[in-house]
Amino acid sequence: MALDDLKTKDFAFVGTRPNRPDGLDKVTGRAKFGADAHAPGMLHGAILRSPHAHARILRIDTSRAEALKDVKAVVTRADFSDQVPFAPGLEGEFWNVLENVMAGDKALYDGHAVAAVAATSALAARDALKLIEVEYEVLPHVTDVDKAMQADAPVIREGATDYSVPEGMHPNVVRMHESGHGDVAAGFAEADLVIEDHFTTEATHQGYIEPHACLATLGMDGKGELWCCTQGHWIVQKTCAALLGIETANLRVTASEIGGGFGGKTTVFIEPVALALSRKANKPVKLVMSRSEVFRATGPTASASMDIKIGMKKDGTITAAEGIFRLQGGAFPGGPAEYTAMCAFAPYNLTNVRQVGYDVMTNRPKQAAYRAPGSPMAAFAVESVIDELCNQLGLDPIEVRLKNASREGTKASYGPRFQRIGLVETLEAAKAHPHLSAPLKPGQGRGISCGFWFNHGGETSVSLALSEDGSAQVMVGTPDIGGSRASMALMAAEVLGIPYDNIRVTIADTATLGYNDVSHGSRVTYASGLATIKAARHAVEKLCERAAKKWGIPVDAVKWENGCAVPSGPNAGDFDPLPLADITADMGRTGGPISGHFEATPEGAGVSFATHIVDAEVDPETGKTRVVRYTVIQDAGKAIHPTYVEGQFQGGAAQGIGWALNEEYIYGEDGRLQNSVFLDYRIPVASDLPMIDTVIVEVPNPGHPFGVRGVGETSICPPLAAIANAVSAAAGVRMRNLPMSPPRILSALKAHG
Amino acid sequence: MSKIHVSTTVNGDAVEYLCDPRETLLDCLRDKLSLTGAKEGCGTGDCGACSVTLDGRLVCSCLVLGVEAEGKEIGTVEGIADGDVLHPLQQKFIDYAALQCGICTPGILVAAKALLEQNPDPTEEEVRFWLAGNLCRCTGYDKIIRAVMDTARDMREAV
Amino acid sequence: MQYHSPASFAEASQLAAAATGTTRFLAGGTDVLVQLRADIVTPDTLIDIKKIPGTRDITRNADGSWTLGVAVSGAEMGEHAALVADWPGVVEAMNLVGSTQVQGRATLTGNLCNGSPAADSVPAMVAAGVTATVTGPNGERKVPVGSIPTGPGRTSLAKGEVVSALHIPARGEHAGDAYLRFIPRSEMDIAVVGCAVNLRLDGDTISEARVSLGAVAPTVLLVEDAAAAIVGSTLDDAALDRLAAAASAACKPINDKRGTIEFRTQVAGVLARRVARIAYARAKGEIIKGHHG
Amino acid sequence: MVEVHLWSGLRALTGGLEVVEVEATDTGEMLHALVRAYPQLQAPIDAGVSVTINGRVIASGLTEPIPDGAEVYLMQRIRGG
Repeated sequence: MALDDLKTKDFAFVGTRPNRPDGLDKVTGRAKFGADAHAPGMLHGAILRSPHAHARILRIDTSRAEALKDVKAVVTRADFSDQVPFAPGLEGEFWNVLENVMAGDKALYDGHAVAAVAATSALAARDALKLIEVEYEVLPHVTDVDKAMQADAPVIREGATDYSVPEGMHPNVVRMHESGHGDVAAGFAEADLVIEDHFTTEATHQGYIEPHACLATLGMDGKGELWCCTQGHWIVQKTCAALLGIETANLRVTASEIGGGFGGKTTVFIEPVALALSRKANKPVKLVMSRSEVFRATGPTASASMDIKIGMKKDGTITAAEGIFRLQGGAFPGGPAEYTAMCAFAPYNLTNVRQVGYDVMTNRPKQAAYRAPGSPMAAFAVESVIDELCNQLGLDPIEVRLKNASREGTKASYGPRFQRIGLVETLEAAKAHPHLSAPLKPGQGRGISCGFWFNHGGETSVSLALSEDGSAQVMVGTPDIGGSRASMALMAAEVLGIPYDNIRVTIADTATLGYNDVSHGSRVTYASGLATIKAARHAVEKLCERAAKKWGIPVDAVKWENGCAVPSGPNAGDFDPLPLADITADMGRTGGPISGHFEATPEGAGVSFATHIVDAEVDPETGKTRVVRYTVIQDAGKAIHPTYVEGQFQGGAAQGIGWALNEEYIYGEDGRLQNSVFLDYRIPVASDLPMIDTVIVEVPNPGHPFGVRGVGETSICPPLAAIANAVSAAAGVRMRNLPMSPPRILSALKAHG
Repeated sequence: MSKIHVSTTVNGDAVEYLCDPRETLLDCLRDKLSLTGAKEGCGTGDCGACSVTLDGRLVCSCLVLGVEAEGKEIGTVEGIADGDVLHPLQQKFIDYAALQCGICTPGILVAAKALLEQNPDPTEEEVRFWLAGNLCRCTGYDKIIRAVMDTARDMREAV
Repeated sequence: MQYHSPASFAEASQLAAAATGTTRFLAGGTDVLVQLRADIVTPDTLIDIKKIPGTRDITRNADGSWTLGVAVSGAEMGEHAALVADWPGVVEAMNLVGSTQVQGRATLTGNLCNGSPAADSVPAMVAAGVTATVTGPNGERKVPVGSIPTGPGRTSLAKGEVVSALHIPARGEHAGDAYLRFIPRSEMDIAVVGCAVNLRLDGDTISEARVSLGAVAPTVLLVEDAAAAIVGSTLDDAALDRLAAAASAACKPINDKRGTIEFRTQVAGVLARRVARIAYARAKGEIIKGHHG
Repeated sequence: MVEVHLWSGLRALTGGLEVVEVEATDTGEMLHALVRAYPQLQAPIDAGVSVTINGRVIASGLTEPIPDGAEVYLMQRIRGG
């Protein structure tokens, strides 16, 4: 078989479930996470944060803190580069990040960093913060997306609006997206029933258990070392270099083990601050966020206010769909309004569709990506309306979705035609699943929903080096968030034909491998996997060359099979298979070390769909909801390590349950965050959840050598809607606002009578 | 502010450290004894990532002061394995992929071990409620609960 | 911060009386350490009372009453079979505080002196008629636990005073208590509403009752109208309706991040019904295990 | 010639057109040609765009060939979380 063929069956390693290579480290406490690093002579940093939602910073006096013997450095915005240009929208993203990690002339949200200190102990650093005097002029604030768009709302920042926003809108509306096709008015006219409704979701945090942490060293020579927990250390390197005014190559960044990210660790928060402190103190500085800082000052997802209108014929055909999505992304441009809009109707084959998204600034922390950013809230609104249409027209929700489902060749709601996709297969699997026909108890309701995410490729570099004994080391640049070392080793083993245990996968630092995009966009198994396969194939080519040379036959007369070079056919000659280890044993004397490399930006990340089925139970006296059964069905393209694929499905569902039922950012009238601890930011605990069943559908992605589609993000797209549909069925009243907290459910029941 | 001298026992070994009275046992384990297996996820006793045993009792080490460890016996994740033999829970967590990022794993292992010592035959509900103070954001708990239940079964059968 | 671990309550009281600035007593530490860590309260003086003899003891007195040392943890209470048999409501209320880990440390006294209107154990203690010994510069006094918290984060304890023991009355015959709270998750939340009922039967008829509510007013409420609503009844539907109405009527809650006025008022009645049924069944001799959540 | 479908939000920058024709053989040439023809498209392109060619999403690549008659869409840049 030619090396570039798509392989979708007869795998030796892919699809098996070996133990992860880093398992021992992680069950013994040996794995080193962000806060586990230590350096001789290290100082401890701490950050002073604004108590105001919106305030002009009139004066910062650090002299009393600096006078303390234990304090070795104090930094403010003046200690960062002044060469980072401001630009509207997302064009000036470095400036946005700089402004976020250290306030300039205004504090823009409760928790916004205004100064930082480095001292000889963590306690001394915290004590020193209390001696920094900041004089604020408190300004009017706004934290609600709809209010932020009203004429009387305070302006967060003039000039942040980009080209896309029409004249006449409030300056807090900084970006706008509009797309679609057909004629929605004509479509609605054809419908037998049109439902138009309004939905809201609150901001939720990624909620990773590991707070941001780093250890930074930056010398007077402009050379630095940074250890941090991040989803992508090259973006950290690039951003920190820009913010500190040093050359990228002079900053070496090493990614620690990462204690969860879900999108929230795709940017920087404390890393540039630690570097600035280190540069000033000329000593290593460790900086670790408290949980409260994580909630107040790192990115939650956006909150949303949405209007949906869908028309349907009596036979279930959707005639037109329209959605207006207002996304609140904090005090900076970047709310994922365009993704919300583009994902909203993607599961359906629509003749007439229009979607508009607004990115709106408020006095809240800068939103960060969260697992399929923007898509879950869209699915909540759209799939709720489809559910209601099915209810009112007496139609089966699976059949209606199948009837309208996007397939290969369908013109997507966001424009282009789909390639091979697996939505129909997930719906058929749902239809056949025993969950769908299982009886419900009184007080219970069942909901289903589809969900969609694009997935991503991104810049990727992988190196693979063979050892004399025939083992292989693979260097990848995407931090392992959920077992990706195992997937990489499986794919390398598949190509090389050597045992899984003979392959060691390392997350390389920025100085030892070429650029890698962040572990985001569900791209790791897709893109780093593709690069690992191609790097291994590159090494195999060299192995075949050595065999050809040894046998004295042309290289194209050698093929690679089961870990051995073999003659490609009877005409090539009669030679015994030459195992990999026999070639590597004397590789130093037959042409030198053998390595394989691959660097590219793979552009074939297949989009992905899922269908979820949920049973929920509502206590009509208290409004308390319990999820009693949950099934995730999702297209993985090809599951490299099925257990970790299941894990992604289950994790996405669990986060969706939290978002749907209990999680929310709660702001007081004063604009301050009221629930910045896990006690009151209520993520699901073990006793809240049932087992989460999974069905892995495999519709190969033509853009990956083994057919892989990313799986990490799509799993959080259907839950909000599926749970809302189940709860609405159980309660007998349509729930339009998330979270569906007990007070909300009880008051909806009361209003319903 | 003067520091206080503390003598205590960690995973069976006698240790000493000097600490500020404001420092937690978690701070002392991590920063003074370099036992970084216990993690600080919240500092408020809500996440369980810092779980250790104190005289055999499961506690959050972020809610214990370093000075309170004087004369006590502390058990951490670093002490769970018996030499080069993993505790059955550790092995099962690897076998079942009962972890994704792994940050909550040390605390969950310490907590689950304490459960099985007290209740060798827990129901699923008992496991879930026992572990309700150990937050995991990656897994949805499914594989964790299965790993604990099946370890309990294996350990009962091995007796 | 000065750390002390006195050997007697008299010494503890002296230390506290002599201290300047903020003083805190350390028992389980599950509130004190959270406030310390979050820079909400950094005491100037921290007095660890766990080295005082007897603070970890659970004692059944000759008259059937109970004395609990102030450092007895929730877990230790839950493991004490005789205490659980006598006062399942008090124990289940304490066992709802926090996680398994928190149970390893948290104490009734700490839960009381933290002054939170939402403290789970306090309604159960108030319903049970628990009293506290308070040791101060002028010696000891005994007070009902309900008189100690005076509002969110505040207590009636004077400078130098420390709770040195808790006393639960003798259970007596044909009696039962229970506690339920409402939280949005199944665990780990602060009560949005809490309700305890302690009652005694004469045959099938309720002869004595105490009903208390948590998280619906600045302090835990002992609702006499609610008790009156069921005394003399067999806890029939009409009595339960009266109970629920009286419980709801007693609520003086606030809107906050954990619940609304409307929600708390309604759910107080719902819980009162449910709790009364459990207490009644227990008084009849049924064993009903503590509920989670 | 490549027919490029724009998202409707860009109509304001192309004099109302939602489909425009430019001369290009790959994605990079196409973006240059778009800006030459409609200078106001510089801003959205600088803010980040992806291109789809016959349904395949090119997140950022400038060197992807565009076959004759391909269906081409300009989209706002695809990222992830």
